[in-house]
Amino acid sequence: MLYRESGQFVTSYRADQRVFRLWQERWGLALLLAVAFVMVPFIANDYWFSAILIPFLVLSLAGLGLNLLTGYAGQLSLGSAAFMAVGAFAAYNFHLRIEGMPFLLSFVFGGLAAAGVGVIFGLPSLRIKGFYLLVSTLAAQFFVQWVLTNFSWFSNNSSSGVITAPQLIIAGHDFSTPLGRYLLTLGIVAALTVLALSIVRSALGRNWMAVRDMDTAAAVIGISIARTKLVAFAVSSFFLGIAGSLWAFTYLGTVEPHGFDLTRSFQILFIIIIGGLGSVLGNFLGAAFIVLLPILLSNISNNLLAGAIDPGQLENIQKIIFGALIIFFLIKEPDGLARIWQSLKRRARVWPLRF
Amino acid sequence: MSFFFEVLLGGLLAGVMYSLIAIGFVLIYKASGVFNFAQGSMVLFAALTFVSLLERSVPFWGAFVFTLLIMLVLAWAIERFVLRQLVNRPPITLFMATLGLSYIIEGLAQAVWGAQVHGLDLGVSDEPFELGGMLLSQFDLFAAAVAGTLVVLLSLLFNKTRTGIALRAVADDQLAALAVGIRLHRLWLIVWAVAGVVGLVAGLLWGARLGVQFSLSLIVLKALPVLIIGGFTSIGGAIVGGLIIGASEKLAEVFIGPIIGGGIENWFPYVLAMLFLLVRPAGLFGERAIERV
Amino acid sequence: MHAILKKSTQLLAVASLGVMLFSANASAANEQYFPLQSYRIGPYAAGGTGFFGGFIDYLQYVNAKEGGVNGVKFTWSECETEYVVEKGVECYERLKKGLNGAPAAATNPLSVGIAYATLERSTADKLPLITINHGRTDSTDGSVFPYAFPLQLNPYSEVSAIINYIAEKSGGLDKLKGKKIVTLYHGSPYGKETSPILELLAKKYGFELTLLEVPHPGNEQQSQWLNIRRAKPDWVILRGWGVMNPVALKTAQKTGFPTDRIIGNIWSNSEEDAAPAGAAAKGFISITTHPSGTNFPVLQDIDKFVVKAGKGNLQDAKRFGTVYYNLGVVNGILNVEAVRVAQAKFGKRPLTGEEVRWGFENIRLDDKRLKELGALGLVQPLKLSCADHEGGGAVRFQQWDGSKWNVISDWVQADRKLLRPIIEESARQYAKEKGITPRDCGKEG
Amino acid sequence: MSTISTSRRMNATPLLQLEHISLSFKGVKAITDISFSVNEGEICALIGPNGAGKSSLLNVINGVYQPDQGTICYAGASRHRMRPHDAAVQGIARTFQNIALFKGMSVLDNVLTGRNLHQRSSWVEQAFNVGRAPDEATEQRRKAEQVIEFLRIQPWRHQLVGNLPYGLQKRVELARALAAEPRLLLLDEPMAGMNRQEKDDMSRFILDTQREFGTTIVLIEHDIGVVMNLSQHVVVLDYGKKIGDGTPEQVRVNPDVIAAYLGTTH
Repeated sequence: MLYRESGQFVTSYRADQRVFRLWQERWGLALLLAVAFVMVPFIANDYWFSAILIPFLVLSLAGLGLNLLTGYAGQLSLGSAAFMAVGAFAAYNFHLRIEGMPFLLSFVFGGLAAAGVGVIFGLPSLRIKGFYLLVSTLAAQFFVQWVLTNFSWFSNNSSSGVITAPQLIIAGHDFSTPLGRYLLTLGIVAALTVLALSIVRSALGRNWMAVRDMDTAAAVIGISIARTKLVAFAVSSFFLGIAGSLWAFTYLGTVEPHGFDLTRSFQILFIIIIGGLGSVLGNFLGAAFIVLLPILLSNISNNLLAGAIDPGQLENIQKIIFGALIIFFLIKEPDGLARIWQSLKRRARVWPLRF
Repeated sequence: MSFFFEVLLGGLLAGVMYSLIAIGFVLIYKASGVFNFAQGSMVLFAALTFVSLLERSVPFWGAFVFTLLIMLVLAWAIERFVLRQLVNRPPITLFMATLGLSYIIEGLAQAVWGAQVHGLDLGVSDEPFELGGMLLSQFDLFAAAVAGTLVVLLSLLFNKTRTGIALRAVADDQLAALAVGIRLHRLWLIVWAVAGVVGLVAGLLWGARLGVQFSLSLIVLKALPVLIIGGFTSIGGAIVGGLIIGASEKLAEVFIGPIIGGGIENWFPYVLAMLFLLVRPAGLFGERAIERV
Repeated sequence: MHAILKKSTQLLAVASLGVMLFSANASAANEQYFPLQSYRIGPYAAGGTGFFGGFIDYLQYVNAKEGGVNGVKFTWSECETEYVVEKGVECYERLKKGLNGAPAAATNPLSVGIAYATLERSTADKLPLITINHGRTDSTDGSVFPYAFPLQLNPYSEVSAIINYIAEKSGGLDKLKGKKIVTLYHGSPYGKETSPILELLAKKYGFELTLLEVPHPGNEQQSQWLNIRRAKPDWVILRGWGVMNPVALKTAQKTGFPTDRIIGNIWSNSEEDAAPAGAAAKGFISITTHPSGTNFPVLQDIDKFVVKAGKGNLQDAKRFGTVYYNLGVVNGILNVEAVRVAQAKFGKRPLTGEEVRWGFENIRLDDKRLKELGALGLVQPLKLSCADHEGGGAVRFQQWDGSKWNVISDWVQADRKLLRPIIEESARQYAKEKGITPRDCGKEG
Repeated sequence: MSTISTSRRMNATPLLQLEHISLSFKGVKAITDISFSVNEGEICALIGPNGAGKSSLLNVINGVYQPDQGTICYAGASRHRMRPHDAAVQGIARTFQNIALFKGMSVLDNVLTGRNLHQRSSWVEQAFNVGRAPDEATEQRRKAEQVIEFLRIQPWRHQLVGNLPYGLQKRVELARALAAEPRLLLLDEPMAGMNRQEKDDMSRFILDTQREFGTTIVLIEHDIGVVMNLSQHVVVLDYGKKIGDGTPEQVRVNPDVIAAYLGTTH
């Protein structure tokens, strides 16, 4: 009975509405943050920071962004990477062109720019639904990439169109080591995750879900469908924009518009399908899955099978596995890994009993 | 002026090829309500299989028939292991499933046949000839003729045969169609198989133009705006939509492109489709559904 | 949130098990390691399989014939990048530490994007980053980019050499005046990179330049070629990549533009670029830093020691001696030569990346040395230094006869004097942005 | 018939008046020239055979459908069409024939969405849970709990609505509508598919609502017994036309209504 609720009474609505209601949850969170901020830096090495933990965190955040739009507000999008690109290039330009712009603030402005672009491409959602909306988001995907490639102003006229991260100095501290970049990413992602949790539990989050579940009924209740959808596009794109900045600045240190192509949008969509639509936690599970599976497969092949499978073939196999998993999850567990986690937690509540 | 017509004509001929891809979508959408993103991968898979067989000195028709058989098997597997498991799920779920499907097919195609670029020669020359001051491509005319024939055949199939009538019944109301004894699973199989055949023909024509390689699967992205403009349920719409997209994107690239930086072909069809959507949300030939509450 | 912890620690545990399994092997003493960020699938697989095939075969050959360099054998392992930047970074981070105790000599990603993303990491890790025939142009300036090597030919030299060739064909640089040249480029940073230099040359020599973009991936080019037909240029420079090349040739034929007036750049010059276009490619000209074919002693030896022994890396044996394969061999020759040069200074043992870097900067390939290597005519004479990480800047021109490439010119030099100030300015800018103090190349040996 | 309406209308002010409403789908007439009025505070039942146009009429009243002709006069203002959002702002709430709950949300969240129009905080405040948002959230929660208690659905508060039995879902839908504190409540077959006991409960809730909050209620119901007990005013539709309008007693003896219900001639 590790996960016992008994004995924990809430005496006010405010206490009941807290994001983490049980002490297990609050302590779990504190422990998790302690591990992530204090313990991981001691045990992980550069490879773990640069190749696994940072992309994991950034992709989780991107998944979170898309999940707010698709999983919570019910608007399907294939343009996530475009909004990431806007965030990254906008943050780059804000930092470059405005003297003395603090680093973190340029991230926020990058996110806001992405939110603005998100709203523009979300406008058609007021008239069209379902996969018709794919057209608008795909238009965003191709148009944004074209603009960023064609107008070299956005990449500060760099002949190659590639932008490189400025030095990561925040309040006099240099964050450019792998550990520093990890901590910076972790801090931002953790803060935004808390924000996301707060949003989905607020009236705003309820409105999104109402529009997702049945838009006619939502309209009849007096929810402004248009505004709700546009706010969803804005908030989602804001998260994606920040994720894009992190991708460019703390993960790769450089990015070209092509780095945010359609494949990236698909990748983020897969994260939320595998992780679970309409779940905050799911994005982390999905991202962990998508980052770790390829690495695991190639390690297994290199070491256990002594490289018997050629690496190209391995990539094909991985593609097939991803595709099959997508279909498997859609058929068997539409709520994704998050749901599997929930049922594990339910078991923990009654453990060692079965019911 | 003759240059304008030359561009227009080239665009229309390219548009016929877009229509061919879009028709595969329409068939599947009508029968099972699935927006099949894997159509592009099916084109790639068919063309790759065909050309690989050809390179292993299988004769042309032998390779054609064998590829057809493989596409049938693929259709069967999709019906059995994907569609049947997802009956009554929202269209978005089905769409995402076809995304997964496209990954599987692409992975499979490259795992079996490798990733090289293959040339494909259908024996039709691509030497241009001149007509009234305009250059015309023989191959494009040939491709348009093949596509046109295929469209006529499909229209006959779906207007005159029992299968066609059943298909229309299913498109209209799946439950009612089940109630009058239409075997849905068989129908799905037929439709996916036909879509596979259309995919093979499209793959051969596109492959002969561009070489058979990975990016063939990307033409699916051109078909989407075509469908939006033509409507998801109309074969005629797919043809008209294809022509509109083909002609307008070429005209835009040639005449507007140089002014604003060029290379606008990737997004122009989408913007055009969006404008259409704002005016006619169900496409030119689609029907708008009444919402019942 | 604590849910994430549990789940991810589980996953981490499983993954680290995988990592531990292979790092537990006993360390091998006398080996030099090459981490290979290869790509064998995806849209650009044709380039990857050929290049890495040639590279690996050359390393195998050196091991088989000479037992490595001074007894230090080469070892390598592959990591598939699919030409995707973040996969390349993951591979870099995974492989940079060496293999079983054998230190890494240099990385060779053959991808502009991956090269950019690992540029700073390479500098921090002191591991040479080899971008043969491509890469960041300003990394030619080794004083600012100590660990990046755009060997043989950087993008600026590339276009300069092409213009020089056109001038040669027209009867001199002064004859360029009034000529019409169209550049058809891939809609990507790579494609656009040389546009400013082309514009500069157009102004300098007075030819009329039109730049036309083909959107990625380039499988639809009708409108561009119709524009070309209307402009009636004297030459078309094709800056293609992947599928864009055969489609360009096919569409050129369809719109009636003569193929022998199209000059392909360094990534439009392989068999895989021309052959899929079939008859439409006949007459197509392209530049190359190395001829294709097997008529070089070193390739004969590879055939004898590696391919005939059944150890050839190519899946399709017919691709032996093709452009990409030979580029891999050339790349192998240069990497191995750098190790050899460095061993002469630092001792006959496995070297660190920093030591290999010194080796690269002191490569001296003259005709005599090239003859010893069996690569005379395959590799251009090359002299690298602290300040000059490119070294060559010369290309030859080849023409496709419908089934293979035939070299049709001698080495044509780029106007490197003209380009050098632009490169230095760009490097200086970079140094300023990044807070780098350039090395003083006068003091380096 | 007109005399009946006028006599009934003598002692009260109408909250809602429909005048000459017509509606058609793709040329098929669903509603033809219907006029009637509903007084403040009364329970008005719409009855009639299936396909008589009852649900369509509700949809016209709160703006889901746009009528071809006619005006809707509500709370003193008359307009050609309502919009769903305006209707809600004006205090019109409703339930649906085929339950239109938000299936992916809990009972409590569903009820809270009903409070949506009573939010004053901006979405930014809500997102960051700052400013007016936290106090407001507590306040909305208190109000929602009142409704939940009122309709006795406390035990299922945290369950997903999609998993609840049909009768309970109907009750949650009513709770969501009540949470809006509506002036006019439109109920589309609130008791369809219920057993006797459940119907009695539901009738009691509806009556309590009217008494306690003074809400005006328009409901569609097939069970004539329930209708006669519950309502003060009955409007009878058949084939999109109004065939009866008055108190239950008056409608009961109306020959047109009897004919329609007994299936004889019109």
